Amino acid sequence: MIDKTSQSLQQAISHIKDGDTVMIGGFGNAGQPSQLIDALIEHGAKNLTIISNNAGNGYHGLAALLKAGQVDKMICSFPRQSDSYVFDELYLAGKIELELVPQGNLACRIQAAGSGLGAIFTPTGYGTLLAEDKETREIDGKNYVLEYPLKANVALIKAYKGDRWGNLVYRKTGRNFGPIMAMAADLTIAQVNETVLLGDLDPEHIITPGIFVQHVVEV
Amino acid sequence: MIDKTSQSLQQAISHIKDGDTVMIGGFGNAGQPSQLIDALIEHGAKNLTIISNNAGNGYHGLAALLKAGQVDKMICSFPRQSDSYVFDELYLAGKIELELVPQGNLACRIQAAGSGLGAIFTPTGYGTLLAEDKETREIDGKNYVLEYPLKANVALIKAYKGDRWGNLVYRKTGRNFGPIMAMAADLTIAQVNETVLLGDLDPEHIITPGIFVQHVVEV
Amino acid sequence: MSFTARSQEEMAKAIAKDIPEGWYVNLGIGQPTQIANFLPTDKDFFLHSENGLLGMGPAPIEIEEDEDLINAGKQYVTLLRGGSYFHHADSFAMMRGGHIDLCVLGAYQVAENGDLANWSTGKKGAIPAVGGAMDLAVGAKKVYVMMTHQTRKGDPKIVKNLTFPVTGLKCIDRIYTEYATIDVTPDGLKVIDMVEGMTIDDLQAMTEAPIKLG
Amino acid sequence: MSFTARSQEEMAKAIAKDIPEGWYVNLGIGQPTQIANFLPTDKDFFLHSENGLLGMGPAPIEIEEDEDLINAGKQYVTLLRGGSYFHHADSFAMMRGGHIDLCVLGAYQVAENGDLANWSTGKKGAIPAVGGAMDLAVGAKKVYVMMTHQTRKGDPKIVKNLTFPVTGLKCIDRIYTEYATIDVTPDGLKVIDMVEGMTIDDLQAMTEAPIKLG
Repeated sequence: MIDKTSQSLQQAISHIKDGDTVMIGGFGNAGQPSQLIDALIEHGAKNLTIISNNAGNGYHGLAALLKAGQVDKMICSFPRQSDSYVFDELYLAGKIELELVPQGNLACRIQAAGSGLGAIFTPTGYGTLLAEDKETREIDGKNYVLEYPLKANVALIKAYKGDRWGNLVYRKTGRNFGPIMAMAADLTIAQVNETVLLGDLDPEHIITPGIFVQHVVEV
Repeated sequence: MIDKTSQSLQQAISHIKDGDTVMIGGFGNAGQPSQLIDALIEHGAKNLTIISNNAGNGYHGLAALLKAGQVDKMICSFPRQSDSYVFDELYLAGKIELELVPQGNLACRIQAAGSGLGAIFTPTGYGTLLAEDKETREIDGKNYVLEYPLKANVALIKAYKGDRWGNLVYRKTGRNFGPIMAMAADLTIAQVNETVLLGDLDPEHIITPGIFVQHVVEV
Repeated sequence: MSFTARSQEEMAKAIAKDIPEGWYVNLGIGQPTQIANFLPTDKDFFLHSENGLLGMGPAPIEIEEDEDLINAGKQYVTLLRGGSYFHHADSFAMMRGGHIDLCVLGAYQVAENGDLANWSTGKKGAIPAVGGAMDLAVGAKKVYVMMTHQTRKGDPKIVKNLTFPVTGLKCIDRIYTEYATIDVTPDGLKVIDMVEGMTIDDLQAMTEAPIKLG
Repeated sequence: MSFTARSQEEMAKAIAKDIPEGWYVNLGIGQPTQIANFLPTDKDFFLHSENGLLGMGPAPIEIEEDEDLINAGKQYVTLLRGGSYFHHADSFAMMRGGHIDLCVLGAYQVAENGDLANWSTGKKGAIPAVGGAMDLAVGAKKVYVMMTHQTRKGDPKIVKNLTFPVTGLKCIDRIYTEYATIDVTPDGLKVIDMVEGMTIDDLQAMTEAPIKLG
């Protein structure tokens, strides 16, 4: 019997190695896998590259991970926020590398990785600083920038319910990056509010099929 | 009040013009919008390009549309079947053009159109006759073919339930191409088994948000 | 004759009045968010928020605030009957695939050809952030700007050429400021509305790029 | 000593035995479909069908056949508890994105370097059809072929170079025929199993490409 549910956050997170690229779901607090991030801090893996929409708020969650010195590079769309104190300080001190990616390109590059595409011509960013030195092409009278897939060793996401096959459903705008990050990582760990029995999730309503998920941890 | 539901198949279909590119959902009989196809035959629009996975079975549905002489070109992945009599005859007589597209590329090109991408590097078809004369590129040690989006003037799809805002849910494997074709056409017409009141479809379960749908017809 | 600037509320009202029923609309973070307050409630407008919802409703009462139901500005919102949730790739497909009828954005500068600058002031040492700005600029069928006519220091924001970093090229269709509504056309900037008492010369004096009555 | 070819059923059994519990598996149309019948029912195997389902179960009894629940071969199937439905782009993302552990396909020819031909005989005037063949060939982590060792006319199907049109290049990991199981390796074709009584020379006589014991 395959059972992807796990009682232990630490055990699930133990697969992360120094130098890994880790995707972290969430947009603001919605869909942020806070307990998994805390477990990653406890785990202590270093020299990480983090792919996430933001770069942490206040001193908890992703900000705490940065503060702990575990992150070499952020790939994100919106690092600077009113309370991104930790990132701001590290960035201004030159202690963290930043790859700034327009939000739609971020989503699309993650989806491209999960879908096995080699690269995509995207309309966003053409003619801007964020497309500097990138290949461009005019197709049907419109200009596009060539962007490459964003993959990860591990994705940490938050879902609402999950079952032992790894099927997931989300809650409201907490869905955000979860479904596409799950596709783009070698190993996806989902923290869920509730683990349910196999068959309790309607097959028509499952948002992330279990094939994209390796561990489900109820928190 | 916006009400995309319509009582009349003919009225919904009347937007199709001679020379249009029309996507038709379905894989086998599952998700095939038979009544919309019949209405298109009655409507009589000519010189159509049809994008659909197959090229018709027996003498009904898409096969009947071909038989009626309304189609100049088929873009599909699997035209030849045990009962694709009509297509076979037209093709062998040189009366219909065929663009054969691997099924995953078909899906991916339709999704790319709906998502506003200019082109995609796909792994499928590299080194085969179906990639002849196409641009290729090695990316990270793997070979890819450059493929362009597939758009349509109109998409005809079948869903299970729909509401007046155009939100749709599907039934089992009848979902197949519906959600992505709805995204890739200027005008999407969905035949549904049942129109329901606004709010009856759970916002977590809606598969095609109404933004991608212009007409919903209960059949 | 003298003239008075319209208030932010009046600008929001003016924009709301120009939105036809049934449009799919994305209202950018900041000032444009207010436009929602002036859309007639007896008609159907479809508000999209790029973090993954369509059919966005007004802010909830405090007791009904839900951490999992926020808009792109990370404010608590509600969902109307008929609304839906989806993931980020689908959400940006709506935007970039040309399915959104209108996006209204704030701006630092708009050039006479419709170029937009709204994501970075280009200051050295500033921490950059772009979010969905570049996607919103290029994706929607129409893109309007809602902004003050000039900077606080009195510099023009409607310019011949951008001096701030580009967000998107030739992407703006119309500009609403506290003094005027201006269409970006192939023939240049055309003023289609001005506050009472204002002349085209008054407006031109505050505008670097050439304008004419539309 | 004489040898007897294994039956299709025995081939299917042999392949089923080689699939570890928990693998995500796509069984191609035709012969490979039978493999499902020999997967132990007390273990979890995840069958994917590219028309949009995961967790595919056996054929239903006739009265429960459902037009909307078919597999890629357009046969009626069922869905196991824990299964799910999804659209075609997501389904091929599973395949092309490398999420499927194993795909088992039929074939016209396999070359010693793992090139596969299974979509077209290349006959002039034939009506082509490709379906998901090319996606299945390049997408899965491992791709096995299940086929007869020779054509009906007795021509070898395991060849030095394909003479039929290519489906995918260097994509095959293993070949199961009625006589043997052969791994495609960087060092050439290695026979890992043969029917009783068969020698490597017997097998080589039916095989164009050089083979050796693995």
